[in-house]
Amino acid sequence: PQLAHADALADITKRGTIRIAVPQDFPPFGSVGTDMKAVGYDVDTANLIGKKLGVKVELVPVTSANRIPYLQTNKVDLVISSLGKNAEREKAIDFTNAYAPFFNGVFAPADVKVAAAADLAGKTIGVTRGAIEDMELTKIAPETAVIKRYEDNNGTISAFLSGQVDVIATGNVVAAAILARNPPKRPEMKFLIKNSPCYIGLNKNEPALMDKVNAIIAESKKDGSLNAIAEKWLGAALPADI
Amino acid sequence: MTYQFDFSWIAEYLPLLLAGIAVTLELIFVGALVGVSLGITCAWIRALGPCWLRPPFVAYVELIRNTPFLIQLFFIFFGLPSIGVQFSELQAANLAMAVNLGAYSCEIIRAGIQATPRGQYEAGASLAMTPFETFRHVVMIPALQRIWPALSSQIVIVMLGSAVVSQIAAEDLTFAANYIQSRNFRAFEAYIVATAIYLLLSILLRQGLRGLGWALFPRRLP
Amino acid sequence: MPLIAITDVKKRFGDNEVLKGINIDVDPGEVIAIIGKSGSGKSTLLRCINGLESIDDGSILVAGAHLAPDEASLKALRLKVGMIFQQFNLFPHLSVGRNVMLSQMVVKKTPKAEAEAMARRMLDRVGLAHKFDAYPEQLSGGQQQRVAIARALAMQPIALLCDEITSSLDPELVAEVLAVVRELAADGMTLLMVTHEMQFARDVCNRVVFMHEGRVHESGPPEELFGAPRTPELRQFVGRH
Amino acid sequence: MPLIAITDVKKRFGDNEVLKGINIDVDPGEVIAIIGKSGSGKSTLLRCINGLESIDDGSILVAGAHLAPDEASLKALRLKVGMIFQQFNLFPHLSVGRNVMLSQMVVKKTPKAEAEAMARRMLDRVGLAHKFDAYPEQLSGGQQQRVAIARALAMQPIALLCDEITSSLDPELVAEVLAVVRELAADGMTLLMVTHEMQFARDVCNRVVFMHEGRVHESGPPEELFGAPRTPELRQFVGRH
Amino acid sequence: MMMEFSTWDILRNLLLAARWTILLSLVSFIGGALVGLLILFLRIGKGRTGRVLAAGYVELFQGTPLLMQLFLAFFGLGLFGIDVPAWLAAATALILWTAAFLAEIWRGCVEAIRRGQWEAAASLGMGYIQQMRWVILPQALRIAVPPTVGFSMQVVKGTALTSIIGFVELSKAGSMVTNATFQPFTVYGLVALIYFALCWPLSKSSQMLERKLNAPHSHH
Ligand SMILES: Nc1ncnc2c1ncn2[C@@H]1O[C@H](COP(=O)(O)OP(=O)(O)OP(=O)(O)O)[C@@H](O)[C@H]1O
Ligand SMILES: Nc1ncnc2c1ncn2[C@@H]1O[C@H](COP(=O)(O)OP(=O)(O)OP(=O)(O)O)[C@@H](O)[C@H]1O
Ligand SMILES: [Mg+2]
Ligand SMILES: [Mg+2]
Repeated sequence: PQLAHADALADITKRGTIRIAVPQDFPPFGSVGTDMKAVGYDVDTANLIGKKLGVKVELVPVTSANRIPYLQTNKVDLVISSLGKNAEREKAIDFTNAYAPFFNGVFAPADVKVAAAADLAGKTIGVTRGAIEDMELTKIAPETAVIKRYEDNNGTISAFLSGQVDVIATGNVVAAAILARNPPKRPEMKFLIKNSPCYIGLNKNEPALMDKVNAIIAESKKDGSLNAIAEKWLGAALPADI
Repeated sequence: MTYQFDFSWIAEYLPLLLAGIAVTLELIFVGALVGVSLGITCAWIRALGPCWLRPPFVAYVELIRNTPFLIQLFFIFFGLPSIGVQFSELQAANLAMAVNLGAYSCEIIRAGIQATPRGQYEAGASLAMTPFETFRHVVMIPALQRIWPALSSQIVIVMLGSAVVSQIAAEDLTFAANYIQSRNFRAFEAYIVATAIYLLLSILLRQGLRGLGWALFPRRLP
Repeated sequence: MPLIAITDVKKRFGDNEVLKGINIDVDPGEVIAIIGKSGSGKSTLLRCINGLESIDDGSILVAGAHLAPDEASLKALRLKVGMIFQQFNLFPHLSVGRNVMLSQMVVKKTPKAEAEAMARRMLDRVGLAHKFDAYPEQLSGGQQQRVAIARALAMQPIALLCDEITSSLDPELVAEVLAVVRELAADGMTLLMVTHEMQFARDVCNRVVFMHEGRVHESGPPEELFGAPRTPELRQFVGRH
Repeated sequence: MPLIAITDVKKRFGDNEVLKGINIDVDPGEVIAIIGKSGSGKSTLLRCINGLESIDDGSILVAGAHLAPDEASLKALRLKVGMIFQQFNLFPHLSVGRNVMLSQMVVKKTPKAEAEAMARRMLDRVGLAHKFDAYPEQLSGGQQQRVAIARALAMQPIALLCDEITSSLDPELVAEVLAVVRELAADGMTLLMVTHEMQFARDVCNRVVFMHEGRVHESGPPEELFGAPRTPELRQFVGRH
Repeated sequence: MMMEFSTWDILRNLLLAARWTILLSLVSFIGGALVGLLILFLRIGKGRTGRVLAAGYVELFQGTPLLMQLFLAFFGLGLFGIDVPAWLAAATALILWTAAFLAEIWRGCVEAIRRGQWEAAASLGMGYIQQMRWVILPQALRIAVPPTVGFSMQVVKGTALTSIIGFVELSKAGSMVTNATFQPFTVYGLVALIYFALCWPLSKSSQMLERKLNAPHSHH
């Protein structure tokens, strides 16, 4: 039970600021602009939620290693960091409804023959540790597939470009960005990872905040503001099932 | 405190942790063995070797000592493939540690060589030994003995620094901790466990190196 | 033909001319004491003969061979001429036996068993056969110096250079080292020794060389030099010791 | 009443009993030489008197006060008894003048001007007034030792302990230090000195103490001890020196 | 969605972030020196408890990764409801870590002072603190300068780990920019260069100081 601070939502309203953890090493969900300010799907979502709550938004840049501790030590109110959920994670924190789809796929050069998860047998696949594609691939990849888990997106991409891995799992927008640089190795979409959406993370036992954020998500889906974000960062409309 | 610690995951992830410890140990053993050998060679060249051979070794030492280990690691793992030299993440991590420790131990060992009394070189010379023979049989062992404590500390420092190899997906102890917390969001518990293991490893490593010192150098220096 | 022929040797350290033209011929079996004030260049002369310092002028011939500064001729020279130092310079990480064996095995590639036999013989000669497995730190200064002598002898040199080999010994220990040197002299070893032990020089040496400011100031049989010093410098020096 | 009363003093290092019951009384103005072989416990005895080592048994009284191991009484003791070491132990980071001034200012809180005046007087007394601003490393060994004496004197002790204060000096430099000690003795300073300079002991000391294996083996006026040693150990020792 | 960074954009952002690296280094070094001195006194002091505590402290901070220390300082205290600002946690952890190493380096220097110096000071009536203050420390500090300056390089590189608690210093800025530009070689090359520019003068001056100390008449 929360003793000291009765209710996170009340605190936020009183403070007039909501503190939200966003990634800076995971485009297109979060990276930086030339002014080192955060930009991306998660960042826009954070600002949207702040606006609808009528409070100022304080963005806290996080990595996959420290995003949950930030939340658990009450240094942020929400984590919007393309979190996927599983039973284990749900024991540690709560999740809202889905706010983003995950258009991530498995990519490889043209000469690598992969059409489905089963074809990954014997291949080395690079992913970003803790991201949704890591969780999903770990579930669906065959025994003999070797998954290499890098610290951030940059590690995954560098591993692909330098030939350390044959195959990577990442967002299609990211793959497009790699292609735009005309690299010697051209990633080609092989198959889509099961569409498993992203959720916003918050501390356990915060029903008021949970309801409020869920309401905002629902509203944003209806009024098209979330769709605009999806179009902008993922290059595709928000799918209907979200 | 509202946070409830939960270490119940340890049983499930124990194999991963043990594998991580094994990798960390392998890194430090190979790194120390190759690194110190490299350091001895390099120290010999810098202190006593032919002049024309020295500049590249000076450059090597300065370059390594003045840049972060992580960047050296990236260079070896991500950079070298562009010239056709490809290492697995473990090989790359081993190599990076050896290269890093080589540069630091070079400086340490050089200090030990320079502290050798001139009389030792002269005694070697007057017995008709060549400078290299004198170094090999007369100077090297006492020089290593003189700097053994400093060298041991450096090895422990490098062991702790090896934590960053998880960034190139080498599955060491830190990787295990990061992996675990990415699955169950138990970051505190995972890091506390990892920290405790690192502390234990460094204490054991220090003791081990001290013991090795006694075994290698049973006599006290005058 | 002299065993060691030193002709017009000059040596400078920067601006400081330490040897100003030295001429000494050493015959086989001769025992020569070099005496002189601190700084007169005695050590430098010995070090030049052993090739530890290069000379600026003049020549040094050992057994007919020129002393050249390349590694091969230095090695050849040092196989003929051994040197013993004031500070013993034993190798602290090796046992006494290993100290004596090392250079035989490394330089001459003598098989281990043979080197060991030689080491035992030489240690026996200096009265330390029983210390074969001891380490230098466990020995007194006098014993250490005797090991150093055995170590030099094991290379079977034709001459030995000794630089104040008793100067850092406690008074009680000087005698045991000098006794060993005395025996070497009796056995016909050619010896060139810098020493402050005037009594010893008088008793054992064939010839005494008095150095002063980088030159051989006087030289001759000990009775002559000590009995009737010709120069005031030597007179003053002898008076003090 | 004796100035220093040493009664039944015993000192052990681990299993090694180094002092096995020492009794010596030192009267004011007495000059005592302590002689004996290496390892006989001479240094240990002086160090015990100065409180650098604690004693295991017996008692040491200095000017009637017991030597206790707490810091206050150690300080009181050391204000009365100065010590001079074989290795000089000057403070290398301070000029000669500062070396002599430091303890006055730090321990006695003497004002700087006064400490400086005292330092100049004491340096003058050892003949080194002109070296006030020099640093220890710029001095010869003999000069350094004289500064160490001045430094001890500046604390105005009632007695001085000297542990082989000329042993690490070149022969030429021994005389200048002994001359200073001789003058101190003439001025009535109480001196307890370990020395190997037998001639000096003979000339200057009132009493000689011969130590052997941790005991006072013989003791008496120098003529007696050197002239007619009663024990074979002393005879052997005197014969060697 | 790709950010177009010019090389100048990259360099500018890295240099701006390097200010944090410098600031953190200065703070941890100065603070670490003060705390290190304290630990040093405990470690070589007469009190047994103090010695054991100091030895344990050194073992703990030298025996665990700085990364974990930073993590636990920032988030660990947060768990107990103590809200430590990131700068305070970073400063504290870095200072404590630096102090452990400096205390050990300096202990070596103090132990390198010959026993005769202690004894001479004692025989002149100085107490323990006075011997330390007037005789031992001034000499130890002089020989301590080169290794201390040498260690400051490690501190500069160590500040990189503060990214775990949200600092955007040089290394973190490097990885952020890389994730936006996909140009690891340019970015990490520049990062390495800036680190080199920060560390090399320290390493050089440490070597020069060492040479100067070994020269005679070095106190002038
Ligand atoms: N390596 C060197 N560099 C510069 N000067 C040197 C060197 N070696 C010796 N000298 C100088 O050469 C001179 C002669 O020195 P040397 O050691 O030969 O004298 P010595 O007669 O052996 O004296 P001592 O009796 O003190 O051993 C001295 O003035 C000394 O300072
Ligand atoms: N700190 C110590 N720890 C252990 N043993 C010691 C210590 N100091 C002295 N000894 C031992 O005590 C004995 C007496 O030593 P001490 O220095 O008093 O002799 P000494 O008569 O002064 O000899 P020397 O003439 O060589 O100075 C020696 O056997 C020595 O090894
Ligand atoms: Mg000489
Ligand atoms: Mg003594």
